[in-house]
Formats: sequence, C-alpha cells, structure tokens
Amino acid sequence: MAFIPHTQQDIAAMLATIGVDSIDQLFDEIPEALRAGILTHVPEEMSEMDVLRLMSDRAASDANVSSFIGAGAYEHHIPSAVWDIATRGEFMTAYTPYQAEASQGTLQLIYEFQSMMTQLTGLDVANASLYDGATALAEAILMAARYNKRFAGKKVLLPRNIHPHYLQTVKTIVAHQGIELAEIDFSATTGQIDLACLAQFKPDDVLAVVIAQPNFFGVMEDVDAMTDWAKSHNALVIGVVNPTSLAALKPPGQWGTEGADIAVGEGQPLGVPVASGGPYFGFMCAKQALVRQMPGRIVGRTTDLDGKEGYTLTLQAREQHIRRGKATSNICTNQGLTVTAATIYLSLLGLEGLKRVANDCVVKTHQLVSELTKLPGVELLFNSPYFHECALRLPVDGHVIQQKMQEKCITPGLNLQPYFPEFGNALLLCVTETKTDADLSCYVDAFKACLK
Amino acid sequence: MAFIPHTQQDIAAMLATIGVDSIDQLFDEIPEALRAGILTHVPEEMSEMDVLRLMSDRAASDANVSSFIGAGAYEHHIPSAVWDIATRGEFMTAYTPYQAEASQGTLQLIYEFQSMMTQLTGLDVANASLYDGATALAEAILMAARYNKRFAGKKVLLPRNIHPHYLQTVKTIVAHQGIELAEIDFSATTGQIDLACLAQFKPDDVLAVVIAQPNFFGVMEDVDAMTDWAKSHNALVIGVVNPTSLAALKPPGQWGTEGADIAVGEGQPLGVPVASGGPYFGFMCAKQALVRQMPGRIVGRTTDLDGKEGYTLTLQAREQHIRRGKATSNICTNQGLTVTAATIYLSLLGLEGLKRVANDCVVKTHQLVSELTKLPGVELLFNSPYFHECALRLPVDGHVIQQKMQEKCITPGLNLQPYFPEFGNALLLCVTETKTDADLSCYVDAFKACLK
Amino acid sequence: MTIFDISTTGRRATAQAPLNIANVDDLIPKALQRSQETILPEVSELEVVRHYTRLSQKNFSIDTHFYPLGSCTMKYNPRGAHHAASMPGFKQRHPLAPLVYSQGYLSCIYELQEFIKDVTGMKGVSLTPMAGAQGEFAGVAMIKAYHLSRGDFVRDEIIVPSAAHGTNPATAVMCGFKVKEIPVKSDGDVDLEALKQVVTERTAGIMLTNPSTCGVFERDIETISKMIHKAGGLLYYDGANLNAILGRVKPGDMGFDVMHLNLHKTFATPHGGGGPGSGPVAVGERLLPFLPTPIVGKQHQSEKVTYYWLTEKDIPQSIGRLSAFMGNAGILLRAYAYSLLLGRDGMHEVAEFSTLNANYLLKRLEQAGFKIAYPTRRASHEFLISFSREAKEYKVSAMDVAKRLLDYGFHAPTTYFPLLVPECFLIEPTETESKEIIDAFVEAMINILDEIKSNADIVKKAPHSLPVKRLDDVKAVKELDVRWESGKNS
Amino acid sequence: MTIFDISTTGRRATAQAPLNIANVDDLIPKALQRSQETILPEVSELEVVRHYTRLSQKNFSIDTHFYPLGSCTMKYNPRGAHHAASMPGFKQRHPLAPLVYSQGYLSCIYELQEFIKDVTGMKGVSLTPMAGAQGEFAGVAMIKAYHLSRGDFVRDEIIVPSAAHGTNPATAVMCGFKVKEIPVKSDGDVDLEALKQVVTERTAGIMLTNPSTCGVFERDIETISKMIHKAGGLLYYDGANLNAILGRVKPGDMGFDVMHLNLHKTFATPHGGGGPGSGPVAVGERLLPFLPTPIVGKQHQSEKVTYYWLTEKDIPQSIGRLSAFMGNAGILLRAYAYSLLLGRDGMHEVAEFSTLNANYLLKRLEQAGFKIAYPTRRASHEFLISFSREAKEYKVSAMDVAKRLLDYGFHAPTTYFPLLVPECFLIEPTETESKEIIDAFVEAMINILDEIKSNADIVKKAPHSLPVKRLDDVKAVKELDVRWESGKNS
Ligand SMILES: Cc1ncc(COP(=O)(O)O)c(C=O)c1O
Ligand SMILES: Cc1ncc(COP(=O)(O)O)c(C=O)c1O
Repeated sequence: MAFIPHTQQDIAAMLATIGVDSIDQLFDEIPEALRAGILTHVPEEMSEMDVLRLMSDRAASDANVSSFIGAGAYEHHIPSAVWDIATRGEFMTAYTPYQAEASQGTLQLIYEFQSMMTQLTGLDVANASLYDGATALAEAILMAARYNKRFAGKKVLLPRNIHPHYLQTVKTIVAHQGIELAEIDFSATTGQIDLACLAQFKPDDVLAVVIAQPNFFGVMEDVDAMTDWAKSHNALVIGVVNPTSLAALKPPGQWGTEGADIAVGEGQPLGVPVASGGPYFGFMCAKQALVRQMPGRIVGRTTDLDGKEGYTLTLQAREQHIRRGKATSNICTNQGLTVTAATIYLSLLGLEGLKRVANDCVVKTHQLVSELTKLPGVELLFNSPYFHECALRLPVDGHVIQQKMQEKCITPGLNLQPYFPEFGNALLLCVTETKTDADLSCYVDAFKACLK
Repeated sequence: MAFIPHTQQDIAAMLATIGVDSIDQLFDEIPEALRAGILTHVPEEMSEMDVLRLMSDRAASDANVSSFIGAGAYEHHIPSAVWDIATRGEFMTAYTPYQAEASQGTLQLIYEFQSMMTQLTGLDVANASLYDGATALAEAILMAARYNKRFAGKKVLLPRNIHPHYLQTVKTIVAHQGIELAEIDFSATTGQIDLACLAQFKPDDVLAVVIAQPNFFGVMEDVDAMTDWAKSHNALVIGVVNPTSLAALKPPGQWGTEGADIAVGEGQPLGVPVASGGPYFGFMCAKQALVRQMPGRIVGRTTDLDGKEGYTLTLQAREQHIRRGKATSNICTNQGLTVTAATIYLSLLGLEGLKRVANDCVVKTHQLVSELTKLPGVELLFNSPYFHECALRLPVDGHVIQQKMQEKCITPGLNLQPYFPEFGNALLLCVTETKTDADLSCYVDAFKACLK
Repeated sequence: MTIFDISTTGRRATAQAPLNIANVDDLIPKALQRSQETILPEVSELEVVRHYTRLSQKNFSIDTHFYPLGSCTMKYNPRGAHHAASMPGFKQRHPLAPLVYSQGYLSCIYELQEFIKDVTGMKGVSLTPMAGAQGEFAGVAMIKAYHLSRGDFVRDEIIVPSAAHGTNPATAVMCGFKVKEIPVKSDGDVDLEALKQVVTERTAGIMLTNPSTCGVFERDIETISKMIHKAGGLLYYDGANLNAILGRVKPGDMGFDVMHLNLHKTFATPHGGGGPGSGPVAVGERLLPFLPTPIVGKQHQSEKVTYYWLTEKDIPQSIGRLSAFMGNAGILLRAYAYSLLLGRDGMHEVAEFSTLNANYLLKRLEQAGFKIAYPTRRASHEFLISFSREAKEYKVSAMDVAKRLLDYGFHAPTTYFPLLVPECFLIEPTETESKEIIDAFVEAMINILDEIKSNADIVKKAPHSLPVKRLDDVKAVKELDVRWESGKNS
Repeated sequence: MTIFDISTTGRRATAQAPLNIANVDDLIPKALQRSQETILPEVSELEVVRHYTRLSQKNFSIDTHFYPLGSCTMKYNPRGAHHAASMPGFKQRHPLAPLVYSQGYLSCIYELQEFIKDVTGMKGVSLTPMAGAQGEFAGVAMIKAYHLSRGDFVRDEIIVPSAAHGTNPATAVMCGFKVKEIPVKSDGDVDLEALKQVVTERTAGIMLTNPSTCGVFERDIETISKMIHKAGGLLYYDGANLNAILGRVKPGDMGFDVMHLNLHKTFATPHGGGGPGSGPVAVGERLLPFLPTPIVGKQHQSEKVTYYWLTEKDIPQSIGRLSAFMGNAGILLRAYAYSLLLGRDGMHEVAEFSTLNANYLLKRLEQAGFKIAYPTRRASHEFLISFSREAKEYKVSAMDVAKRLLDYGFHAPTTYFPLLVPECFLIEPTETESKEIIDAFVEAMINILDEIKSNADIVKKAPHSLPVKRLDDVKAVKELDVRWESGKNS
C-alpha cells in the first residue's frame, strides 16, 4: 500500500458511508468481461531503498565519461542554487496556475522568465515554454502559417544545416497543415546556407525562412544578409538560436534591418542537465504582432480587487481549453519546472555571467580545435567562423575514434557519418566551460593515440 | 567579491553617509601594528564550478566501498524526503529560535522530536540535542553529579565495553569537576559487564552506573539486573542506547523495577548519513525530576496573546546565555538540523518501520556471522546474544584481511586490535538493512579468499 | 517586486560564471556580436535565493495543500522517484551518448515500455511524447498513417464527445481532421443514437476517455468499440483518467487501438507548476508499424543483454520523430521508479483507493446537500457537482466557491470543465489523500454553503487571505503586460 | 496540529522500511525485547512531507528574511558549499574507514587546517570541536593543561569581561576555574584599571572577543596582552566576531595564545535552526602539545602524498578527544568549500564589507534619532543601540520593538545582549546584504519609532502578522509542557 494512507478502519467507515460492502462493488458498472487479471510484467513492490540501489547501480554504469558532444544538448555548470530552489515542493508539485491567487509564485516567475527571454532575443513577447527546441521550431512554422493565412503555395525554407532531428520533428508535426517545406542546402565550403539555393525563390514564394544561429555545425550564419533577403521576399524570419550564444551574438530581434519575427530554441543550456535529452524546454519569442498566434501559456501582469499587482494566465482564448479545435496549438502541459530552473539560472548569471560562459566555451572550443587540426589528416570541415561547436574531417572512421577513446572514458564528439554520409569521416565536437585545460590535454593525447 | 552585493556606487554612497573616504578608514581604530598582510595559504578565489569539480573528484576517491563497520556510526537507508525537507532554506538557514513567533517551524518540530525521543526511551523529558553521543554521555555524567550534589567520594562506573571513544571523550570533558570515574571490566566470555567487578562497591559508593545497550561489541547487557543493582546501591542509571535498537529492545525507562534515570545516545542512525563522523547529534532523555539539571535547549508548548497554542524555548534559566557561569552546560549551538532530519525520519518510519529496520539488521548480522563462523579459525569472541554488531576472533591479522578485501572494495569491519590488543586478531562487524544477500555473499567469498 | 526591480547595475553572483572573461573578438566577426545590452537582472546570489524562495511560498502545491484538481490527478509525488531519476549518472548522460554509456538508462526505459504494455493491454509503446497532448498528436497521426497506408484516403473526421478535454479536438485539427462532436446523455454516457448519426465512411476514429471527463465509466464502451471498428475507424483512448482503472481494466481490452498515458498524472511524476509531463503512446497490433521513434530495443548478444535504439530505419512507416531526442527522459525515469515502488499490487490499489476516495467524498457532499451531476452513477476516481442552484438563487458562481476554498486552505477543484455541466466542479481527491483530509474538505464546503446563504459577499469577493485578492483577468487581456520594462510601475 | 495529532493507528509510509518484518525472537532474549509500544506517529509519506513543509514556512531564515542577529553572523550560506559537502563519496564515508578510502576527505580537512592557521596567525589547529562553546572548552582546557604541565598549580581563575558571551564564563566553570568578571568602560573598551586589580598569580588566563560583543575593537589589546602574559596568564580569543577582521587582523598577532572559530558564522555554514556548527581551535606555539585529537597529518611517502590521523599517540599531552569521531565533518567540508569560493581576497572583503554595512547602518540609525551605545566609536561588523529612552518614556521595551520588526518582515537583532547596555539591540547586517535591504530596515525602524510615539500599543502587542501572536514564556516555564501526550489539548 505504498503511499495509500487508508487503514482498515478508514476503509470500513468509508464503505459504510457510501453504502457498499467492498471496494470491488464500486466497480460494478464496469462490464465483467473487461476486468483485467493480475499484471504480469510489473514486478513485485520494492522499497525505496531497493529502488534507489537498483537505479543508482544502473546510473553508475552510464557515468564517469568526459563528453564532448553538443549537438543540441550542452553540458554547462548549473549553480547549486538552481535546482535546490526549483525542486522546492511549492514549485515542483504545483500544477498549471489555473487558480491565479494560489499560484502567484509560479505566475510571477513565468512573467520574469518571459521578460528575460524577450530581453535575450530582442523581441517583444515570449510564452511560458513549449516542449523542446525542435517542437518549438515546428510550432513557430505553424504560427507563421496562421499569421500569414494565405500561405497556400508558399514555402517554408528549411536549411539542411539545422539540427537533423529538428528537421525530422518539424516534418512530423507540420505534416498535416498543407505547409510546403523546402529544404535548402548549405555550402560545402562554408557550412552556411547556400545563397545560390535561394535564387530560385521570388518575392511572395516564401512563407518563412528558418535560420539557425549558430547552425548545427557550430557555424555562424550571416544572419543580417539572410534576414534582409527574407524581408525583401515578404517572408517571415524564424531564428533558431542557442540561448547561451545570445549573450555574445546579435539577438534575432536585431538581425538585418527589420529583425527576425520569431525566435525559438532549446532552453536546456540555461540550467538544465543534459540528462538523456529531457525534460528540457522550448522557448519562443516573437514580435508583438504575432502574439495572438502564439501557442502555449502566456502570463500577464494585472491587478487585484484592491489594485495590488498580481499575475495571471492571459490571452487564454488562444488555448485548447477555451478554443478547443480552433486553438493555436494543442499544447496543455508544458515544461514549467525547467523554466523555473532557467529563470533562476538567468538571474544568477545575468548578462555578464552568461557572456563569460559563452566566451569561455568559444575560446576553449577553438583551443581544442587548433590542437587537433595540427594533427595529420584532421581539418576543419568548413572555413567559416564557428561558435562552441566545430565539425572536423578525420583521417579515420569517427566510430573507431569513439570506441578507442572510450578506453580513456572520453566521448570525443558526435560521429557525423550517420547524419551526413557525404562528409566521409567527420566529427562534431563541442567544448563548454566545464572542461579544464587538463581535460583538453587528455582529449588531445587520447586522440593522438587513436591516429597511431 | 563572491557573495558581496556592493556595487561601486553603493560603496561610494555608503562611505559618503558614514563620512569617510575609504573602507580602510573604518578600521582606523585598529593599531597599525596589527594589520595583517595578504594571506598566504588560502588560495585564489575559485568559481563554484571549479570547487564542485575539485571536491567531487576527492569525494569520488573515497567512494564505492561496501562497508561493514558500525562501531558508533551506522549506515541505514535514509528516505529521500528526509533531507529534501530538512535542507529547505527555512529550516537550514534559520538560527536558534530566539524569536519564537518567527520560528514556530523549528520550535514545533523540536517539540515533536522531544516527544518522539521520550516515547522511544520511555522517559519523561528530552532536550533539543547535544553535539553527539559521546558528549551526551559526558553531559549525562555531569548532570548526575549536579543532581546528586553530595557526590564527593562517589564513583561513576564506566564499563570498558562502551565505545572506547566515548570513554575518552567522557574523560576529557568531566576531568575538571572532581568526579571520580571508575572503569569496570567486562567478562571475557560474555562481553557483558563483569558482575564480579561490582562486588567491591557498597551502597552509596556509587554516583551513577553507565550501561551501554547494546554495548560496543554489539552484545546485549542484562539491563534489568544491572539497573536493579544500581538502584539497590542508590546510584543513578545512565543508559547509552542505540536509537534504532529501541524499536526492538526494552526502553531504558523500563529497565529493572525503577528504570534508568537518564538515557543518552548517538542520534545518527535516525536519518543522518555516516559522513565521516558528523554532524550527528546526541540525544538525552531523563526522568522528570532531573529536568532542571538538563543541559541544552528545551522547547515547551504554551499559548499566545489570543490563547492559541505555540512553542517557545523554555527553562532557559538553566542555560549559559541567562545563567552564565552557573549554567547546566556551556552548550549553545547544538545540532538542530540533524534533529530536523531525525524528526522527519521517525515520522516516516514510525515504530513499525523502525522495528523492521532493527530486526532486519539483527537478522542479517546473524546471517553473515553464521556463515563466517563456519570457516576454520573464525569464532565468536563472546557467547552472549548480540544485536546488529558482532565481534569475531580471526585466524589472521584483521588489518591484513582489511587490506585484502579492499581489492573487492569491501571494508570487512573494524579491526579491534588497536582498541583491545588483548583479543589478538579480532574484528567488529555490522550489517544493516542496506546490505543485500548478494552483498553478504560477496563478503563471504572475499573473506574466504583471504583465509587461503 | 520582480527580480528586475531588485536589480542594481553592476551587481553580480560572481561565483557562478568563469572568473575571467575570455576575449572572443578574433573569433566572432564584429557584425555578428551582440552590441545591444539586455536588461537581465543584476543581483547577488542571496538576492536570487531569497527572491525565489519567497516566491515559491506563494504557491499552493501537493506538498502543502490538498489539491483535488479534477482530471489532473494531483497525488503525492514520491521523493524517492525524484531521487532515483536524479542520480548523477542519469543527469550527466548526453542524449547522444554512445550505447556503451547508455545501458543503465536504456534498461530502465525498456522495462518501462514493458510495464506500460502490461497495464494498457497494448502491443507496442513509444515513450517519446512529452505530454498528454503530444501523445494524442502521435496517436491521431498514427490513425491517419494507418488509413493512408491502406489507401483509405477519405477518412477526414475524428469523433469527440462534447465533454472531451480541449486537447482532443485541438489535436484532431492539428492532424488535419475535422472534428465531429457528439453529446453525452444525462447519465454521463455517450449518446449512442447521436454517435450512430456521425459514424460514416469518413470516420477516421473516435477519441474517448474512460472513465470519461464526466467522472463516470462509459458503460457502452464495447458497443461503441464495435460500432467504430465496423465502420473502419479506430479508437483512441485519452489516458488522462487511467488512474481510475489502473491494473483493473486495460484499455486494450476495451477495444482501443491507441492511447496515451499521462505519466505526470497516473505515474505520480511532479506537475512542476505546469510541466514537464510525459505522454507515452501505446498501440495495438494494427498501429505497431507507425509508432513514433525512437524506441528502445533489447537484444541478446552472446549471453549478454544489450539495449539499443530503434529508429526510422527499423520502423520505416513510423510517423517520425516528435522531439530533438527522446522526450522527457527524466520523467520516464521517475515513472519507472514509481512503478517499482508500487509493484503490481500497488497498481491495482491505485484504482481501488482513488475510486474509494472519490465515492466517499461524493456521498458526503451529496448528504451535505450539494448537487451531484450524475447522482445515479458510481463516481470513478473523480466526479462532478454543480452550483447551478446557488448561481441562480444567490448569484454565487462555481468560481466564487473555488476562490473561497482557497481561503480554507484547499486548492480548488477543476471548474467549468466539462462545459456541459453548468457551474461545475470536477473533484478528484486521488488515492494518496486520507479520510481525514477529505472530511476536512467536506467541512469547508459545508461552511461555504452556509456562507453563501448567510453572507454571499464573503464568497463572491474571495479569496481574502492569499497574497493577492481576486485578480482582474479581463484587464490582463485588455492591457496586455507580458514583460517587465524599466520604468513601468511595479 | 502536531504530527502526533495527524497520526492514525495502522497508517504507514510503507516504502521506507523493509517490506517484511524479520522475526528476531530466537535472537533477542524475550526479557530484553520491547513490550511497551511507543506512540510514534503513524502517518503516510504525503502527510509527513506536507506537515514539515508547512512547518518550515513558519520560520524566518536567511533564505527568506534579513536576519541581522548580532554576534551570530547570519550571512548567505552558499548552496555551492552545501553541494560540495554533500557529494555521495563524502556522505557515505564511514568515520573509521581505512585510510585508503579517506584520502579525499582528509586532504580537504588538512587544507582547511592550513587555511585556518593562515587567517588566525596561529601555529596549530584542531578541527574537532563541534561548536564555539566546545572550542572554548578545548581552549580553556588547554590553558589549564599548560599551567599544570609547568607545575603551576595555583592558577584557578579566568578573567572575563562583563560583556562576554554566556558561554565564556560557563566554559571556564566547566573547566574548573573561577570566573573573575571585569567591567567595560563607557567607550566599550575593557577597564584596564579594573583589569589590573584582578590580574594575579592565580590568573590562568583571560577570555576576550575582539571586536568585542559591544561591537567595537578593543584598542588596548596589546596592553592587555602584555599585562596578562606578564602575570603568567594566557589569552583566549573567542572567535565569534572574527568576521569583522577576517584576513585583516590575525588574533595570533594580537597576542592571543588560543582561540576558536565559529565556522557557522565566519565561514558561512548554515545555522540549521540551532546547529550544527563547528568550533575549531587554533593555538600558538605554547599550546601545540595540548591540542585535542584527532588532527590530520600529511606525509610524503615515496613521491606520494598521504594524509593520516594524528592521535593521542602522536600528541601525548593532548587534552584528549572531544567527540566520538572528529567533530562535525560535514560542516568542515562546507567551510573548506567556502574558503575556496572566497579565496584570499574574498576573505579580506568579508571584513571590509561587513564593517562597511555595519557602519552605514549605524550612521543611518543615528541620523534617524536612535540612541547609539558607543557613538564615538567605529562599529565593527556589528553595533549596539539602546531603547532605554523609549522604555522610560513610552514603556516600550527593546523586545517590543524586536517583535514589531517581525511584522515588517525583518528578523529582530539580538536583544538584551550584552546585558550592560540596557534595552539594547546588537545589530549585525553582515557583508552579504545589500544597501537596499539595509535602507529598507532603517525605514522600518523609523516607522516603528513613529508608532511608538503615536500608537505604542501596536508595538507592545506585536507581532500581529505571524503564525502566532506574542507567546507566553512564563506559562511555558510554569506549566511545563515539553512533550506531546495523547489526550492533551492540541
Ligand atoms: C482529459 C485530459 N486529456 C488530455 C489532457 C492533456 O494532457 P497534457 O496536459 O499532459 O498535455 C489532459 C490534461 O490536462 C486531460 O485532463
Ligand atoms: C560571542 C560568542 N561567543 C561564543 C559563542 C558560542 O558559540 P557556539 O554557539 O557556536 O557554541 C557565541 C555564539 O552564539 C557568541 O556569539
């Protein structure tokens, strides 16, 4: 009876009040034929101690590896205060703040989060989160289509240098709305969106252009030129951005002369552990004009009966619980707790701290890359400036390197081969501020040994 | 400037208000000669990330050992909820509840703790904690002396089968009060207090008798007989008890016909990690008559201006901050947070849960011992019933066994040789509920290999 | 006071970032660098800790209050499951880590897939959906893929009861379907006559919860199932209410072809102030080829068991990927731990005791004079009451009562859902609450009923004892203020 | 409602103990078994979590409130230090673990010993005392051991200023000394004339804090030091106020022979609602042989550094052991982490900014018309104000003001200590609080002053907004109720 407080007396008294003889009787409306037998795959009850022992043994078997994979999930230092506070029962075990007066903690925090995200992206409005970066991009495309109702025949340009999993997710999610997705290629030398591919599109051919900054290869795009091109073609611009990088890079709201219209991205780098891929959160910011097309919760500031300020969910008429089939999205439960963590993270770091983190990552990545590219056969895949990730051409199979470096408990990066077989042997690596000079030396030594 | 919020503007404004030019000037009353230079052994500032990395590396080097040492510190399952709640900022970063109205959380919790401890020990009153089990015993002896003012010439009987470190601590602390400590021996066959040693004492020779149940060797004393003997000699009885064992064993308040007068012990088994020896907490319970001689804080229930119930520190006239030189002890800061953990632990376990823990430890210890004593040359050191610790005679040096079992990451127990050289090769081992059958098999296998 | 209002230029929590700022001028082209400074808060570590600790105290939560929010299953979230999922090895594992550093994680996830098959009576599971609504999306997309794979292109309608949760129709639309709403009868069951009217060759499927959002078990489920299947449609089970029948009735046995589970409800993972949740999908035979990826597979390699990822290569007809990695891994680990803590008997008890609590609370409220929406029915794990009488006689709305309950220290039940019952409360006590707390809740309800009759204003103006009084929702929309700006009042 | 009042016979948090109860009847003699059942609470896991979570919310704490409790140094307790000390390897290490499983822990502790020598200017350190008072005990016991070791048996007096903390005289008595109190002059310094009177050949030593508990730096410390040493006595430094001079003045340089530190004050380890703390002792040359055991040593063994325990065998004249193991290890680890986080410059800044804050607050209160106890002096990191005027004119006591401050959301400063200043507040803002919060505190104080003049009752009956109103301390003593009993009112 784990977690069930009922004593035999309680049960007897409750059954008597209800006027039945047994708990079984409460299920008497259920057709007999539907009664299931005992479960077969769920094991016998275990104590908390046994569960912790089992799972700690399993976790330990995955641990103690020095990982240089980024590719959409970034290992950063997470201040101890972040999760100490986020996991306080009052934050962790509350639900969506439907009763605003009893949820001012969560509501004010989300309002602060929205404020921070609009500041970071240079845009006007933000929502309270989407599931992750990939679904946020999908929702942004749906939103662009809602905003530009006459989108039939227009295309959404999806560069092939965004995260391949984002591309796949977008395809799954927007598949049913008659939105045409056009994949556009990147330059094999720069890794940036290939401008030549754009020539085919005339003004009003394009509904929206997606630009990842930095892109999947860590390469920085010429976002100003791309945005201006999009605007000149009457297309919306959707930026896919890494939030850490926003401390160092021009915010989407400032791209080109008019700025991007929507910025989305993966919030994980802001205080959320890499943890097998989730829970993370997707963020979405946009220009004011798009606010009524936004999916997800939005918190607004208002006043109470006494004129005192307070916070509440707002623009709920966009949402499924009010608008049902006509809602801007079906999203209901979002990623509230990771947003809580991110808000605390951003408060602790501030712009200055976040910039230190970003710059440190950039410098350390370049440091490692410059050591590696001294080795025979190791070279940059692209000749463009890159942020904290870099794609390298290798003289040997990336999978083999990975296996060999395993012996030193190092994961050298993501083997690009399965994603972009056209590159041959290639590796995408990422260095964050969590790596020390000693870690980099170990990497280089282990790597050298693999080449022998 | 870690943790210091002052901006340059703040500093300037504050100095202007004070009317000085520099912070240095605020120290102008300190003689020049006393100004220290720069520190030499404290290193340069490190970031939280670097500190966590450094200390996690160090912690890891001590980890991953399966330990079968008890000897005053016991590894038990600690429910996850215990420290999640105890480390909430409101508990962890408050201080002694001097302002009762702003400390009802801590105060009520201590009141509940006192209630639980009196229930467990079968005594009337409890305090809010002492430093640890050893100092609690020392304080109990001082308390006995205060209670029995004409103690000159009388002895406190300290059996040599209490924890040797307790014995040492007691000697350090009571050294200055003219209290005569008489060490009494234990029987080499039973491990219990040697009744023959008691014959020398006449009624009124003895101030107090200390009885450890179970004693350092895990052996259970005949507490009824000992208590009745003490009472027949007009001596106070001080029980030193393991709180887990109290769920299974007769409480001190029920020993003999009159019961022990004071019970003390180490609170660590109640939800506190073994963690290199502290912070733990000492508990102390006593008969009502002794309450005004108790050291340390005591919380009482009272009412507020509206007649509503509330809690506050009480009987403060016993304490140093009021009574100064005449206080019952110099203790001020105690072990509040571990008491918080213990209170939550006891609530979660209840008597039934604690009894399951106790019994499981007892059974598993006997299980391991029965396997080991099948091996040639391994035998029980004492022929008495034991609780969850057991002293074994070994055919080889305990230190050698320890070193060999290290290769299997097992610490087989405490080598008794340094403490009781008279036993020759001997080991004190403890098995708690945290050990699985597989753990015990590993132990037995590794142990067997050592004997080869 | 927001964190921005506390901010002071130049202040910093210095321990939390690299101590020196690295120069990147040579590495990032000037034109791409940020020049405009953001106004992120500049605060000390203590200010952050204090601000958010105090904010947290303004929330009601399971850990502090009875929270009988119908349809949301706000039960105790075991701290042990949280700790189990927070082991360093789990937190540090990169989602794209090589398999050799993934066996611990994958073994848990694989077993959870098996557990879910067991409790749902389904044949295949994908854990990737990140909440119930995404599970619905996956399910309905699979229904679509199924019909298309059979060359069945005309099915463009999804049937949904009027009482359904908003995510159901919203999902159907996202998947490109038209929504056909059908009414619920006065006894809470679906109107079979009305259903017959809408079931056609255009019917792709129906979405149902059972027990329904009316808090009763749909007794005609077998009939409905036959009806839909006969018409060539499929049945989607919205698992939000699975708590009511966990281990007692398997949706697969009721004839459902596909379903989601809300692990943040039934499997007690924390709701986190709005999320994250997790919405695994489970399917019967027919939909196996369409499951979203990735899924965890298990193979025996020379004595050794290893776990690996099944991707689009293995499931070529898959509807595809729903997230960058594989959904809310940490929530899955919590649900796994919860399953182990409960064990098979514990799963059955969830249904038993959540149902016992709901029926007991229903009976007590009925005896106290509250209007029960479906008085002739057993409650499932939740039930509906209506304040239509009070609204008419005393002009007190269900929302007023909800707000007044906050003053009594109880979170309000779900209000105004489902919409078909006017001025309603959907009340779900859950199995982890005690008889005492339910009795205390009844007492508060009785008090409020008295207040409505004697002093309605105290109810209409509630709450009185919370950090803020009744908030102006209309103003929040009309004078939209969704971000802090320097100089704006605070 | 206590946890006992929530208890229901037969209820259990079943996940937290072994699932089956083992039979020990054959292993424990019947006569030794427990027969009387205790009345421990019988509650569910949710009930425990909810009860203690809600209880916690009734506390003021650093994490929620400004807490300027003089002499207690309630500064920010870095969460990072807490995490560093909570690493599984540290938490699981048994205190008697073999050295091979101890090098990580011992290396931290060894380095902390070195840091403490550095900041105190002392020659040796033992970290074993578990709080300031136990440090005092160790220190005074060492002074005694020192004299005895020299055959100097007549020294049975310890001199203590009247302003000293209660632990000082209490400790002296515990060590078998008589206490000689000496007065403090109106400028806060020790009365040297009076001191001269009591310094004799019976003087074993003097216990001083500097800055003193009057919140000022004892300017004559060099003179006092010479005077005591000349008489053959030793000087004990009560380190409770070390925060004020950390890294700026080393007690060793002032002539002190022995001291303790309160790591829970100066090194920012959490106060935990009353503890645990840690009170390491540091000594000069003369007292090295008497340090309490154990201490961590370091040796170089063939290239490798190893750490080991120094015990009575190594320090035969040691006063001995003060605890079962080696004191509050976890607190030491936190203090070690704190030292690393601050670094040497940060240590200096502690003194600078705690002093800046105190002097700023003093000046602002002075300007607002509060009576400063030592108006001609610099404040150290704390200072004294007196409400003697208000007590006389308006019958409002310092305690009334303290209680009223709670209503304003500030923890009260220390009241009525030291006793020599009537109706006093000892106010210590600490370096981690901002100018803004100090300004807000001043504003509250000014408001209260206004209230005293206009509406003294609101102050006298304060607090008004806390979970309880003013509590009856007298009743708490007279009708002693120190444990829950079934049937007693609740
Ligand atoms: C009946 C019902 N269906 C679907 C959902 C949607 O689930 P989620 O919020 O996890 O997306 C909910 C949850 O609120 C629900 O109550
Ligand atoms: C001046 C002074 N000395 C000594 C002590 C005693 O320290 P502890 O409480 O750590 O035993 C205190 C602490 O309250 C103090 O303020």
